[in-house]
Amino acid sequence: MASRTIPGSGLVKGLRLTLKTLFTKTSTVHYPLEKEVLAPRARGVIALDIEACTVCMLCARECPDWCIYIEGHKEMQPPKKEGGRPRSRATLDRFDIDYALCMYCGICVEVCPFDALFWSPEHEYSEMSITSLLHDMERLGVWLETVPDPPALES
Amino acid sequence: MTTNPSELAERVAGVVGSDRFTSDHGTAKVYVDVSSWVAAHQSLASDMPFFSWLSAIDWAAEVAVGEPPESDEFEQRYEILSCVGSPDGRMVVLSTDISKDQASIPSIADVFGGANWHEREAAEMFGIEFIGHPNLTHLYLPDAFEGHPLRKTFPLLSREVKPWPGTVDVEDMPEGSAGTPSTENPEDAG
Amino acid sequence: MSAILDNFWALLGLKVLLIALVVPGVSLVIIFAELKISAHMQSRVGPYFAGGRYGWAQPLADGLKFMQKEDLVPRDADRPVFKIAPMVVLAGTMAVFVIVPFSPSLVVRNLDLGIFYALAAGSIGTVGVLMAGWSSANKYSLMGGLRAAAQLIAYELPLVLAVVGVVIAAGTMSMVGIVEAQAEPFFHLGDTAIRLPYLLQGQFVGFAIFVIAMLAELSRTPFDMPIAESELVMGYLTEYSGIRFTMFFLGEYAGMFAMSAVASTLFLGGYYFPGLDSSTFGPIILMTKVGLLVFVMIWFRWTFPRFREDQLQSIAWRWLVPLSLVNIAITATLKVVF
Amino acid sequence: MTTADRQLLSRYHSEVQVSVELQTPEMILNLGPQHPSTHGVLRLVARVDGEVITEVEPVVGYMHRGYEKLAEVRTYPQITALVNRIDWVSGFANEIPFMVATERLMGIEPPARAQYIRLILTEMARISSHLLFLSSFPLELGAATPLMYALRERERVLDLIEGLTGGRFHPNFNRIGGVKPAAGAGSTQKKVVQDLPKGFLDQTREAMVQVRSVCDEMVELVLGNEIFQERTRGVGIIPADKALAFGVTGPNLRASGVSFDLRKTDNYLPYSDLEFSVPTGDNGDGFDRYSVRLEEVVQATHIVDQATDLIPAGDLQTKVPRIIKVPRGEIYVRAENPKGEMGYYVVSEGGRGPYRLKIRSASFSNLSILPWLLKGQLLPDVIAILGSLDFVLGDVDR
Repeated sequence: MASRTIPGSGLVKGLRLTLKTLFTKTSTVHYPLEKEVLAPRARGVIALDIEACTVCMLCARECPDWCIYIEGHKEMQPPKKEGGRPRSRATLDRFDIDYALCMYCGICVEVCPFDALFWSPEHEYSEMSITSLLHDMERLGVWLETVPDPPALES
Repeated sequence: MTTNPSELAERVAGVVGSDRFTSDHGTAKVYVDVSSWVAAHQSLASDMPFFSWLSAIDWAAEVAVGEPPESDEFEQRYEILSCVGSPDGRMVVLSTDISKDQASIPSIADVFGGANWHEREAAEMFGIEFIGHPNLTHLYLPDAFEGHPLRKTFPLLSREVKPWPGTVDVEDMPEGSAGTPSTENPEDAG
Repeated sequence: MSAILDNFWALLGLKVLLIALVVPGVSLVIIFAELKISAHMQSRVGPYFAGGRYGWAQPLADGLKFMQKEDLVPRDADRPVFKIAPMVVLAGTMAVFVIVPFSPSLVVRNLDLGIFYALAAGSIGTVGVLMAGWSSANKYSLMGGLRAAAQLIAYELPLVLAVVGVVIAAGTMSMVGIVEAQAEPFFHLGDTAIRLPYLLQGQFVGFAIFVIAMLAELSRTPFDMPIAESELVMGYLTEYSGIRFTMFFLGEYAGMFAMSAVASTLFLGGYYFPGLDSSTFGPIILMTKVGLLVFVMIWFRWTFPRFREDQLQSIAWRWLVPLSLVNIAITATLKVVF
Repeated sequence: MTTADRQLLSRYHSEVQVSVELQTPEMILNLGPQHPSTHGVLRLVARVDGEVITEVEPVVGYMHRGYEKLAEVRTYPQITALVNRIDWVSGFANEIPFMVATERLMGIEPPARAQYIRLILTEMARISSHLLFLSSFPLELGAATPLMYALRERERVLDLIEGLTGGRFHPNFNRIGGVKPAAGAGSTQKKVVQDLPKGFLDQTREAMVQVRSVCDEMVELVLGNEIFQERTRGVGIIPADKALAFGVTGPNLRASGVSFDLRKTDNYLPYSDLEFSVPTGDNGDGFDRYSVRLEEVVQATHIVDQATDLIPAGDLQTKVPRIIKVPRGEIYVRAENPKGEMGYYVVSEGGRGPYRLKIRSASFSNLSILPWLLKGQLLPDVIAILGSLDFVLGDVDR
């Protein structure tokens, strides 16, 4: 069952290809020195706009993994027009997303009726301990600056 | 090129010798009696040699998981489904019912080699006994696992252990604001 | 200084010390070459962090990392055999350097049975591999060891037979003698003497067989069944860690250096290059030829898949051995006729 | 000696050898669950005589996540986010049959543009899954270089998917009734339409040219290589009737000579508007499985080229109620997943989640043929056969 044909053409073609690649430029990005530019829609981390959130719990309800923890309370706001009666408004006490559980499906960003949640391509937030993957309100607010504006669309 | 489902269902019903068949939503389904389960598969094996899958449904009134069936005039049973087809695209689902207390059905593992694993999975998930199966041992679950997970009475423990995280101390949304109908999570509504 | 030079034992100690420094040094260079060349062949960059921009210190970093790793010995392993195995393999490889001539004078001991001794010393490694495979008390290692033993023995024969062709042509077995034989003019074109290495003096088949057998001896792809990562995890090396693993790892690359040095001496004219004075440029010439052969080995490794066990054996017994016998016959008749 | 005789011979080979040689006791060898070439957590308990496997028993279940039970406590939109994790190598292609099944139960039809975007993303998932196979199979046999070339071009396809949907493996771009219309439900987010980003179509055509060039490189480096042919010809032959009986589908079945491609027989996506050929092998060994998949990648690039020309304008999702309740009914829809036939039997009782969801995954059946296939094979061949079947353990264990 020795090799029937003289191992000629197939092997040589393979050798020629590897030699050719040896002298062509490499296609890899030297990660820590050069960083790749990510697509604007890339789903890296969820950013929270704290003012916009009205604690309606929709995102926490719709999340398949139950990884959004929300606590809020009602506050009396000064009336918009003077003489109007003070309006009660729900404000956030706690809005944590546990990125150890999150599967980046984006249902929470989808379902939020008040534009409070946005996607940002940031992805360098790995931690030493898994408990610190629970991002609290301030941390989610910090991500807000990194949200890029959406890409232009095909005609 | 593939015959439309209702014709297919009718023809298969004729071959198999049963009268009840449906083909709604494009899925040809033929109801077969338990006694002629293996015979039906044997008669179909020559024309439709492709064995696709075999599984079961647990029709139960009280459910520990999800919502119970809408209509309540249905008979509590296990429905065994097996799907066979042919390389030119024809496909039919054969269905039979077995009662819950003595849940056993002859195995078709020697008619279709592929049914071996499918039956082992259905056996361990529903507790159905397939008579004549070469080795009816656990396929997925560890040997020491008791209980049959896909039965409706088997609770999904992860949802019991961890309460829903959105603990609310804010009263419900006043109906007027922003008109956001609440898409309740199924358990809460239940 | 001259006291040291003419005292036999001191000279021998100096030469052994020289070998003990040069061989690992060159092996580290070969490891780095393999890392970089294989990377660029796969359009990636390879190591570039260790030691400044080009990652030249990567082999050193690996070596140090392995040395400070814990040196495990499996509980029910055959402890003494487990511990000695890497040393046997390394000794087998180092022993070959006794006869490799870097220049007419720069050779540890110019034995007149040179190549015969080298092949014998080279095959000690087989025993070491079998010891490693058996003593690791792990099924995969056992299979790796058995495969290695079968393969190394199967390819010992073509290796030796390929060399016989050269020995017949050169008339002597001493390595320096073989290089001198290749330095004589092969034929005359007008009045310029044409000196050719044996490769060009009709020993193509011999060289091809030697290279294939060499790859098999070092169990490098396409013959790396004993350390088939995808089947036997790491073959007979599975249970080794720490400094013992470094010995095996270094042994493999030192083996590449040794075998390609022997091959270039036999077939490519060793330290001789027409027109260059061999006593001064000898080592450089030899190292370039070794570099060429090492590049070919790296090139093969990163292009071919590996043979299956029985195909590997059938190639040895049904193709290489008969071919080398034919090669010997032809060389002998040509030698007698001309 | 034809390949069929060799397969037969190797079957007797194990019996003959046992009787001739001295009676060495058979060794039980555990391949896996941590083994470098079992594509995930599969354990083969093999009775080994020398290097010949006399009897093998695959142990599965390490990756069992209980998808069918999870589906019963979730709403339809939540299941769409879960379902592409079954066969995580071809993420997008898993969702298609579930989407089409739910839409047919609800009696709605996604707009043409959404169907075309789904078709393009499915074929891209097929290219990415097959490219991973084309590179990891030679790795099983010892050649490490094809891996780098194939994955280099696969990154182009994944970047395109990420540019359009935001995710590389799990795009989560499917919505019931079409494709994700807007970035969110809020007032400003609704205006961020999730249509094709600028330059997507040209970059796609460019990427397809690159993918075809890497396919030629694979032919040069792997298919033409005599050692590769030696290792895969006549190894792990699956005859057509055995394949059909065990429910083997997809490229594995087509390599055995049965040209059964769901894209031609079922109309779950507008494949009928495009023309492409279905490659089939002749004797169903490792070599044919490799060349069929290689040809399928080339066909997929042609499909994507035609789809990028024919894609109509239009909106991305039909009118769908905010809370999705599927009327009562049962349906079985299957699609040509890169690994084979992927089907969902959805039983709906009118609720917001399915009453029962049977997931028919391709690798489960492809793997059920192993005990028959591996009897009497050599150990290195077992690894070659496992590699050539191209299964993913998530698909097997659900």
